[in-house]
Amino acid sequence: MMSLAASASQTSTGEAVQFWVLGTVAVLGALGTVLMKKAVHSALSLAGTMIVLAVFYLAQGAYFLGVVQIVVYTGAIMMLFLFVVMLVGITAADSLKETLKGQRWWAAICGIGFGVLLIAGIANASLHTFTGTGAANSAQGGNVPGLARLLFTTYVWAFELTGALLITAAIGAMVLTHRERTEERRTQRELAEARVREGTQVTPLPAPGTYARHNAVDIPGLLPDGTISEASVSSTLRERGQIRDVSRDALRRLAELDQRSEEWLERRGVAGASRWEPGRRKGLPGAGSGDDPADPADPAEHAADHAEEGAK
Amino acid sequence: MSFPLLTTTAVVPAAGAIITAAVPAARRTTAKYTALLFSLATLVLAAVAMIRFDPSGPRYQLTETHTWVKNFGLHYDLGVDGIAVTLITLTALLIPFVMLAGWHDPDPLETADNRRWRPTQGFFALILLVEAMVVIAFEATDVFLFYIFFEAMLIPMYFLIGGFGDRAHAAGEDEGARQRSYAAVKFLLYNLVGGLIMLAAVIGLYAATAKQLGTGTFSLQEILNARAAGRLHLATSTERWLFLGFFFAFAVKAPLWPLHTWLPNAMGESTAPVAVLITAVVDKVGTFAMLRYCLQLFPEASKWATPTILVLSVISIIYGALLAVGQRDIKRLIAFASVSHFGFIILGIFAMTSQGQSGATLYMVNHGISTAALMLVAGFLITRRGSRLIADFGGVQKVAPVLAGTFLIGGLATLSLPGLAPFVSEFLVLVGTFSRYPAFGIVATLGIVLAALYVLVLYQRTMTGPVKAGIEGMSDLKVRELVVVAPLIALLLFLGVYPKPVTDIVNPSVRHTLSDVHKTDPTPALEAKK
Amino acid sequence: METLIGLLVAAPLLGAGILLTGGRRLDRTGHLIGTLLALVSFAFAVVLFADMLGKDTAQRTLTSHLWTWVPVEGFQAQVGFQLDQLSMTFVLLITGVGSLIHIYSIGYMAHDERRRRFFGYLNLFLAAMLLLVLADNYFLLYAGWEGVGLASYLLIGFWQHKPSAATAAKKAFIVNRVGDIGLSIGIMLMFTTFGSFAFADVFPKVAQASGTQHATVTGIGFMLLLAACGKSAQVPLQSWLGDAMEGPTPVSALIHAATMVTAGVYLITRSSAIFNAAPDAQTAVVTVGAVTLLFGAIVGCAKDDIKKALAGSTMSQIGYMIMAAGLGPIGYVFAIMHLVTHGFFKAGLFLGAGSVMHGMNDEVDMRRYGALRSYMPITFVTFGLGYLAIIGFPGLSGFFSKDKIIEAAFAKGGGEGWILGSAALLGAAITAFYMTRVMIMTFFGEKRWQPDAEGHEPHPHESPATMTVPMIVLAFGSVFAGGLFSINSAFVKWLEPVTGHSEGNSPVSTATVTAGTMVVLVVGVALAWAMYGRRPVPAVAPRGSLLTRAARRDLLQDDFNHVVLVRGGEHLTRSLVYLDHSLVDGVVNGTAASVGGLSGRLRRVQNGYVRSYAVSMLGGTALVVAATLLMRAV
Amino acid sequence: MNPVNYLYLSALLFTIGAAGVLIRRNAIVVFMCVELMLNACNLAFVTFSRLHGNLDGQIIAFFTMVVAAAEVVVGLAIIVSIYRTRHSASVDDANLMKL
Repeated sequence: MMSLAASASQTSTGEAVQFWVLGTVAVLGALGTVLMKKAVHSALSLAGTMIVLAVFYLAQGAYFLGVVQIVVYTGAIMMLFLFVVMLVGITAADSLKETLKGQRWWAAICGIGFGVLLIAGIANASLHTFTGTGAANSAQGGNVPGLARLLFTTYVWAFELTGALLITAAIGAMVLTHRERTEERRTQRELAEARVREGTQVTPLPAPGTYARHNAVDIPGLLPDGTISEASVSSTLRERGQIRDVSRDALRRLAELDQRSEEWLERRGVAGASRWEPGRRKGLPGAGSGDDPADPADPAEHAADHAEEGAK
Repeated sequence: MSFPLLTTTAVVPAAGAIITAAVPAARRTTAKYTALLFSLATLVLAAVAMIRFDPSGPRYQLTETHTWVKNFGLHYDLGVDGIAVTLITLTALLIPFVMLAGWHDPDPLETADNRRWRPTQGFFALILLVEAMVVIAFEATDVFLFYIFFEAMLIPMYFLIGGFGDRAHAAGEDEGARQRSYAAVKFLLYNLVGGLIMLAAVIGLYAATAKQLGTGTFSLQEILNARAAGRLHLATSTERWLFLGFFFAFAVKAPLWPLHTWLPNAMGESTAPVAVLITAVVDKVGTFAMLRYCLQLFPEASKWATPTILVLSVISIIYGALLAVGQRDIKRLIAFASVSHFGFIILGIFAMTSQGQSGATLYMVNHGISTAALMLVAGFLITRRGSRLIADFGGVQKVAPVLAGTFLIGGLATLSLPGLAPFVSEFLVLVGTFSRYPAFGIVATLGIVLAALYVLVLYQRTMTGPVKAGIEGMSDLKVRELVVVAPLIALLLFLGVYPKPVTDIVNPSVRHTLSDVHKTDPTPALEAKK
Repeated sequence: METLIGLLVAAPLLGAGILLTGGRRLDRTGHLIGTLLALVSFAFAVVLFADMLGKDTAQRTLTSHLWTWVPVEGFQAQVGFQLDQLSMTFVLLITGVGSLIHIYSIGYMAHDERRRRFFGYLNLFLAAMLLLVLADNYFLLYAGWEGVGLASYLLIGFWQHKPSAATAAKKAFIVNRVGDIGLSIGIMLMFTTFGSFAFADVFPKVAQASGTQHATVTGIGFMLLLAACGKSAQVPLQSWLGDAMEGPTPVSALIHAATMVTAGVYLITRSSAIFNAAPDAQTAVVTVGAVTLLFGAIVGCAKDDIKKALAGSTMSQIGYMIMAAGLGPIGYVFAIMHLVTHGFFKAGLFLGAGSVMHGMNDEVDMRRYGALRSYMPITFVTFGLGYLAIIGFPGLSGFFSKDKIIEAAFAKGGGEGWILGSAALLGAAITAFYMTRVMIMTFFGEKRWQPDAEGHEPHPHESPATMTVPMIVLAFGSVFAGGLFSINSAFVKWLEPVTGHSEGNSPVSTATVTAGTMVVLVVGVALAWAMYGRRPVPAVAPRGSLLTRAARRDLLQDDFNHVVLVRGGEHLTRSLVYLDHSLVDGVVNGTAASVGGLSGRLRRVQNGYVRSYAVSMLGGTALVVAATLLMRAV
Repeated sequence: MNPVNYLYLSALLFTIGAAGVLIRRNAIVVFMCVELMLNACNLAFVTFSRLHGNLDGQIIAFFTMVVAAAEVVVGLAIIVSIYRTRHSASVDDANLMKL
């Protein structure tokens, strides 16, 4: 593989095998990139293809590029992609359903036509022999010195330009993603005054998680009348519908507790029964979460909790 | 290396344009005087060029040659023959008058909204820019250099027509703006299409030279030398196609029937000074280029196309005049009169006689001056009344006799009255045509009756008769306006009785052109025995 | 002496320049300057005349070359003058009568606020006319020719506030321009045939013409005739003359008597070499002349407007001259002689008419005159002498000149001679008739005066001296000029070197012709007396016969022009304007619209979706690749 | 095997990438497809380098990588900023270029 003839028409069998195996992988990766529904999967497929290509570079004597391909492309660029996918939202899967009229047909016609033409063009070119990179690589004592020589002599101007391009791109990316603060930052005092003026919540928001058996952040606190306080959970969770409303459950258990306390105390309270009757209350949001399956009822724990409460 | 007089003549107005444009918004009057100063400086330079031009010297004089893009055979080649130097002087001469006549034209645009684009500075800068481009188009002896400026002058003209149009529109401000933009776009499109076709021909010419000479060139001199030496010979069909490409562009610009329809719109919708700029200055590039490029580069094709062109130009003469008779709008009338006159010019060029071509060149000059006189006075008239419909006028001579008198003189020049300059040129064109193509000559002669008709009908309807409502308080010409008109009239009179200064410069160039197309004047049947 | 020729033209030109650019400050003195310069010009003319008389006949021609006007290869137009006996005659007539008319105008235009300008125009007219007759080549002649047209345009339309005047002026100019086409084509023909248009080059070469060049010479003749028709108001281009009476009366006198209308006669006489070599053209000339002399006479009989009646008379008299000029060497001299005598008596008649109008609140209708002889005696006498002269009363100017023309017409010989002679005789009879009619209706009979539009009763009075003196001078000319010219055939001898002269063989003797003219004269006068003298003239014109009605309308020529040329022209221009908009412009705009429509459809492709653009990019790339491959395959 | 096969592979990958650009709506995936196309080109360049026996092809491939890196940086930045304002990463939502 490393000692290629000056002019040959066949590569080694090993390379052939490698080509056919890895080539298949590369095509599959490419197809995966295009066809996977989730962006992350696409990215991973692409990374696979790129690694295969790196191997092919190495196989063809482009050692430096092979390494760079892995480091820069697979290592840096693909990671950048993954970061962006993460920023944009990993769950934002886009459907493969086509919305543009005729787009798919035209894409197919053009794509296939183009591919056929390309392949026909390559087939048409009579490339039966090849020189191989061996001599070129060894001329300067290796692939990297060879490239370096070219890069810093013939292509030095282009090289400098790409340097400029890179720095421009870096600055450009910063400019693009930087959010300009268009107004003076407001002081706490101003914020407080504005809040009072606008009549929004002045006092601290109610704390979540009064139902302390759970990770309390996603469970809204309950108001004295047993309804939930929307303001007590993060708006993000609210919008995602990830609030676990436990008010009904809480009321049920409170009623049970009352019941049990009365049984335990063996006395009847007239007022208590009517006071905690859920049926008479107006529509409670998240009515269904009362029978949350993710909330396994553990009588023992319940009992313990209520016991504590009752003790207070 | 002598002093680059020709470059300077073009650079001065260009620099003037920049400086005028840079004058601060509040100092409008400064901008005006700056522009006027630069146009006068250009006039001085043009006059120097005219004086330094030696009629008995070589064909192209004051030449400047620099290679521009070597690989494409592009040169910065300047040089003038008698025709070019005359037309440059005409241009430089008219521009100050155009500016003075349009002294207050951009003022109404100086509203708070328009302060940003500074109309006054823009107006005068654009005029200077047009001047610079026209001058360099006259000077260029490289086909591509000429082409660039031939096209580039459309841009400032577009803005002058569209941006500084005539406010005196009968149909109201909105309709006026619509018409204006229509006219400007029409002007641009017509000329661009012509220019594009010419570009194709220019490239074709380059390809032909590249093929036959090894290296392609755009230089007129090199092409002519190569042809004279027999190294370059265009195939008949190639030559004809290239000729048509060039001629089409020039015929649009000139304008020749049936490519004339942009002119009435453009002249009607723009202010009088801009209209003068169009017809007296910019359009002259078209007819000039026919003489310089069509005939010199493609002599055989020119002869081949002559019958058709003569027919078209005769149609232009008669058709333009008839339509002028039928117009209800003063400026459109003058525009159609110009169509008729351009017919004469083209007729003279393609009659291929020395009288015809000298006459045509002289005609360009005279038409420039006479139309300027008529149009500018018409502009003063229109500004006073706020309307350009003939029907809105009547009896002006009673209230403003000097205005009416100058208008009449302009009109008489337009109808080629002997004693005024256009007569000489028109007669030369007719004689030159007649001696080779009697039938065309006779038909064209009918144009002079029609010219009398449209001019006198216009004069009668606007100036004579009882004083119409809206005319009563009309003021006579002011000093500034007299300063514009009087020199033009004086010039018309002077060139009418003594055109020798111009013909002396033009004649040798015409002789060269005729020898290019291998034509000699027909000899009279009974030649004077000497 | 040569420089004096230039000064002759320059003096009135200078006057025109001063008066027209001088502005208001010259209002008070303008008329004096104008008159003075006309007189100066006349003085120069007299000096030159005296000088000429003192020379041998062979050396009388003076030439003066000033500068080259149009120096173009092959086409060398000179500004040069040639003063020979023919020009001299005209110069004297123009400056003499012109000066008198200037003087007359001082009084006539006294109350016109634009008098200065009027004198400027008059001076311009003189200058142009002098240029015309003094030019030594046709090109310069053409300049004068058109200059005269311009001056007449300005003068006829002098009262521009009257739409009729403006229209008449325009008509005069345009009809003249039609004639000018003839002159310009004539010049072009000369240029292409002879290579020159100078008299000195052309005339000798006409004789060398051979073969087809004869046709060219005939063509030149026809073209010059067309020019003459325009300027001299000959059929078919006569229609402007009647309308031209809208101008102030001195203008009518200047244009119709002395100068402008005679330019055609001058042109034909001057081009005698050409016409002599082109018999067909000559036939055309005499035909035009004969037709016009009858045409004008008939029109003159029917007009009630005194000036228009005189205009008809002018047309008719010019017809005589043109006819005479067309007769060739037997007629040239008499054409010019009649021209000169006509210049005197017709100017006198017009000035008399002006004087009458001046006294009658600018009334022109003869049916509202009558019995004026006692109110304006000088006018009556001078007008009467002019009248006698024009009808050819024995001993007066017209008698000598007109008789000669009639004689010459008979002398043409053959049937042609008889026809022309009879036409001329008939014309003489009609002349006697209509002039007597004018005379009777104006000065005899009872008063038929009516108040003018503003209710002012006319108070006829004799005109001031500035007006009467020129009339008296002209009356002297009317009476004696013809006689003076005929003594010892002085005029014939004077002009013969220029125009040539031959007596011709008249089939009728001189005495017979004279007797004949006397008879027709008496018949004409008697008829008029019978119709207008013996019974009162109705204040409103009777309907009259078909011929009368046609004659009142200039024998329907205007109607013909109106229907065919004006209406036709209007339709033509209107349809052309429409076509220009809809067809020529329409094609272009249609192209633009279809491009717009196409792009409207195409722009749906521009749906803003990047992917859709990407498809087209890929498609384009595929096409490029395909094309590349194809090119390689081929 | 002849190295030309690498070229076929390159063409195939390029076409797949192009098709991906055309049919995917997620801007990030579209971008990945563009990268795929660039990589396909690089493969072709490297193969050309081998066929011709000089290193210029590799140099070009190297430059491609640099440019691709720059492009990715800017492109992703654009995607992020578009996402911030429109809450969408779909290329079809950015269609303001429509006439």
